[in-house]
Amino acid sequence: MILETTQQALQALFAGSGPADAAEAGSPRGNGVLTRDYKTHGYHLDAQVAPDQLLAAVTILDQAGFFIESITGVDWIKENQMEVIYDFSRYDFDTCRVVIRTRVPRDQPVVPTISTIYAGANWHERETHDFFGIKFAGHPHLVPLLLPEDADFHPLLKDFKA
Amino acid sequence: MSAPIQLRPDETFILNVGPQHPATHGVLRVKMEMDGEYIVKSETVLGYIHRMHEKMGENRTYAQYLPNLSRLDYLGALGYTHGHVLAIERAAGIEVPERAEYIRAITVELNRVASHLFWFGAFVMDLGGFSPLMYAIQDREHILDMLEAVTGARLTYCYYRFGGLYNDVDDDFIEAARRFIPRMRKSLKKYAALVTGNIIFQKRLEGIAPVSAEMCRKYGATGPVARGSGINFDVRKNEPYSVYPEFDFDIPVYHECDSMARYKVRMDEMEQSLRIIEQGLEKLPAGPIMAEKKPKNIKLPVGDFYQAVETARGSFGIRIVSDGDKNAYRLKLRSPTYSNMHLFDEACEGMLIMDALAFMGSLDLVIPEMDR
Amino acid sequence: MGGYFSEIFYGSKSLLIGMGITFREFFKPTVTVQYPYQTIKMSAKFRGHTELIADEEGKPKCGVCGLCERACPSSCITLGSISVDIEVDGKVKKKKVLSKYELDFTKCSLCGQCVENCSFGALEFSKEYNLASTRKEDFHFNLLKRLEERNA
Amino acid sequence: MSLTLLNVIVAVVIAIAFAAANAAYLVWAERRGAARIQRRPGPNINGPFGLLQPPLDGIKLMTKQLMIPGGADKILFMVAPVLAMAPAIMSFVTIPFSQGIAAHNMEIGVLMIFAFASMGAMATLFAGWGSRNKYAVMASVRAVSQNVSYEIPMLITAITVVMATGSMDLKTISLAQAGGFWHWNIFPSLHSPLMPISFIIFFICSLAETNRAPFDLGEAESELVAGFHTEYGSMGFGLFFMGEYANIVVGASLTTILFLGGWDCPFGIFPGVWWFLLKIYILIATFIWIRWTFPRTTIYGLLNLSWKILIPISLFNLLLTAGLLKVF
Repeated sequence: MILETTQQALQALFAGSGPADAAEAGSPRGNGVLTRDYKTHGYHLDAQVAPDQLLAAVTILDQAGFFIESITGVDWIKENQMEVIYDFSRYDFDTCRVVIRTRVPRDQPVVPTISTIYAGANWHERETHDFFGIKFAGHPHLVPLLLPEDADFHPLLKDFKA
Repeated sequence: MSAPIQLRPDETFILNVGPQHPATHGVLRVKMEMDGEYIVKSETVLGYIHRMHEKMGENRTYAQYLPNLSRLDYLGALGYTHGHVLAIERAAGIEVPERAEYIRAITVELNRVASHLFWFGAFVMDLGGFSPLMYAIQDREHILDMLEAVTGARLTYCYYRFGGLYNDVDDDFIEAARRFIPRMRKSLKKYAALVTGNIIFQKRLEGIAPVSAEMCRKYGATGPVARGSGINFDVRKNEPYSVYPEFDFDIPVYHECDSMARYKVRMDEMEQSLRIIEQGLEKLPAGPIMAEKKPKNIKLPVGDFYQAVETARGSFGIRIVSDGDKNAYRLKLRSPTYSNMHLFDEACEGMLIMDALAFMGSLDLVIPEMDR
Repeated sequence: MGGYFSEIFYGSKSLLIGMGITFREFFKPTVTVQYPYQTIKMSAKFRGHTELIADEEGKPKCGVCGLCERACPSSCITLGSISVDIEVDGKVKKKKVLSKYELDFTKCSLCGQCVENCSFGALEFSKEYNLASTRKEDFHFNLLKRLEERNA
Repeated sequence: MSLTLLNVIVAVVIAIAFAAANAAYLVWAERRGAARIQRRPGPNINGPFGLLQPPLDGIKLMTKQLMIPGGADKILFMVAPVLAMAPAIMSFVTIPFSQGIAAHNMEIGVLMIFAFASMGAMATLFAGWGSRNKYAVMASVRAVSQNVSYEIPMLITAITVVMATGSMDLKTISLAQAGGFWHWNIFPSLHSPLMPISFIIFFICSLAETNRAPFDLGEAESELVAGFHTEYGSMGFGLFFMGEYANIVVGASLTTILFLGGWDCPFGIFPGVWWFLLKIYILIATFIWIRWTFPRTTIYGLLNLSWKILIPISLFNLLLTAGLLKVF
């Protein structure tokens, strides 16, 4: 139930840019919404959005009553991109896990903060900033959380050498 | 019991609770801005025991990463290793024999009872009562003995393997577990009379530290914290995994949203876990404990895999981004107390420090799990 | 007003119940083990640090394949081998023989990967648990030497 | 003159020795008792039944360096532990252990003991304020408000007993209850039918006055680290510790004298000091038993208990007793 409505709502974000690129052949894949096989992947919806669509996408989930599971990053060094992954899930029995991802260039990793929508994103974003150096524009307190407060390194970058 | 606070900022002082403080159960630091005994603002500082398990996940093969998972939460380690092996099995498409899954469920539930017992003792000790901790440890010791006889370790188990188990359980274990259940039920009655019914205890918890369901959602709180706020969410029921659909058990939910509700959820959960163990022992099928078709060196297909499990502290998630190699490209651990603790800063504003520390106890923190 | 008195009544009653429980516990026997004076036997599957298993001649079964070294998550195993000539059916063959097996127990996490991966069945867990020392070097075990000491 | 002086000196020495020995061995008893409740053996290595533990602990504490934290108020910091111990010892001077065993009998013994008991709050305040530690300050503020609010019901209850007996002399109060347990103040009499409740109030107040669990808010070790004595080590801590136990003995003695007939035998035979000691040690055992059973109250729960429950009831009791005394 919620799966379809959320999918439609997220799909609407890409209404201007033609049909969703569900082809998955090209790598990196284009922006769009995919349904995934829950049995193998463990989540239902996989939406890749542009950074400026992020707040709109997260607002849709917020209004639909999703809770935030986690935020994390992936460093795609070969493609010179950085990916931020947002996990959402539901408390009710209408199980639906939604993954929102957005990609930013590696040399200028800036995405808008969603801590204005989900207060709990605060720490997750700080953690992602710690590990990847991804900046969350508008974050109220973007200082290292898990790393020492004077840390200027980002250990999960693929070119990080201890 | 929170009174309205109106004061000038120059009347407050900063109190550093931690990194070494009896109430933080580890190396957690909370910077509290205090007005007398009232908390005006608080900021939690993490990372004192951060070990970068996620980077280790990228450097080690999946099998080599197994021991790491039990170092996250030293009280309920099996739940976390369960999540890891399930994630790998899901991604690699390994079929696990039924007996192995039953044993996993039994041991995870035993571990959950052990974890809740220790939490119970530590929580009452936070409130100043010392003896219940010792009683809880006595009961927990039986569980640790049983688990030691099976897994070979007492706290940091490395028992589950991809596709099965490290070794099979024997009749002694089954016998010991059967004997344990009625004994534990008796103890739970004792705890109910000694602690839950106690007027001092009730006065300290009832109506204290309300966490609304909406707040849980915004912060992503799961586990007993969410269930104490009236949210009927348990990964074992919401997204059934392993053999949990085979068991008949309830998810205790309380709607009071206070520290007492969180306490009662955990106390009831122990009883439900005992029910699961009971049924598991009853239904335990014979058969192999290791999958027959299992690659020696596990490589996952390219892709992005997520597995959530319900640990003693809440929903633990593991996300594996694989590029087809024998170790993960990216491995993210979503730890439940990380989200649960996050709401502390907002929820404790205007509280008395002793209520706030009782509230912190009711969140069931395990710092290594939070800092990873 | 009625609530006031009933709260006092039920509150006092709950306190007395609690005291009754601790009073009964007072007369129950103690359950602790007086550790340095008493010890307990470890269960059969207890995992201590690893030990080499000897064959019938008292030599380690190990064939120096190095699987344990590679499987170890924290690389705490160091192997060394020498080749010796042995006669099998009248022909002289070269065979690798274990000359060094060092376990850095300070790094070991007792996961059991080495024992599981051993293709010769040459490793087992010891039952030793009261290991304590103030020196780090005491935990660099020379398993070969330990095996010889056990044989002796 | 000189004989009186000598008398006083001997009495004070005996009082100090009694207080110190009690304080030391009550620590042992508390540890053993707590251990039994928790099904552990407790200290059992040093000496038979661990009986050498207290002197060894004492030696350890005395050989440690006394640290004064930087920025602390040195005078207050040093005075506080002494102030914790001294009033407790002074109180022993006036306590009659038996017909003939009392260091110095005074006609206003009750008043004197309460006067000294109030000084305990000062020790806590000095320690908390002087040690320049936020936890200590918070704890001492708690402890003082607690002591102040529990002194009121305690005094009111004591006044009830004094009124019923007609004397403030502890010896007279004891003697008035002689001749079997039915004469004791704990049991309701014509003049004061609510005496059992008074006894419970007095007992609760003496728990609170001595900062014992469940009212140990001044220490509150899981919240305020170690409360007002966070910064104390060495014998400074030792004196606080001994002061606490000496105060317990004083509290138990006072309860015994006011309510349990002092050295009177329950069945009217062989009255003597042994009955007195038996009674106070039973009371102390109850103190220990309570401590290891209950969690700590909150500060507002504690104050509510005093102001909303104990004070109204004790006031009512006082008025009732006063009225009944007038009528009969």
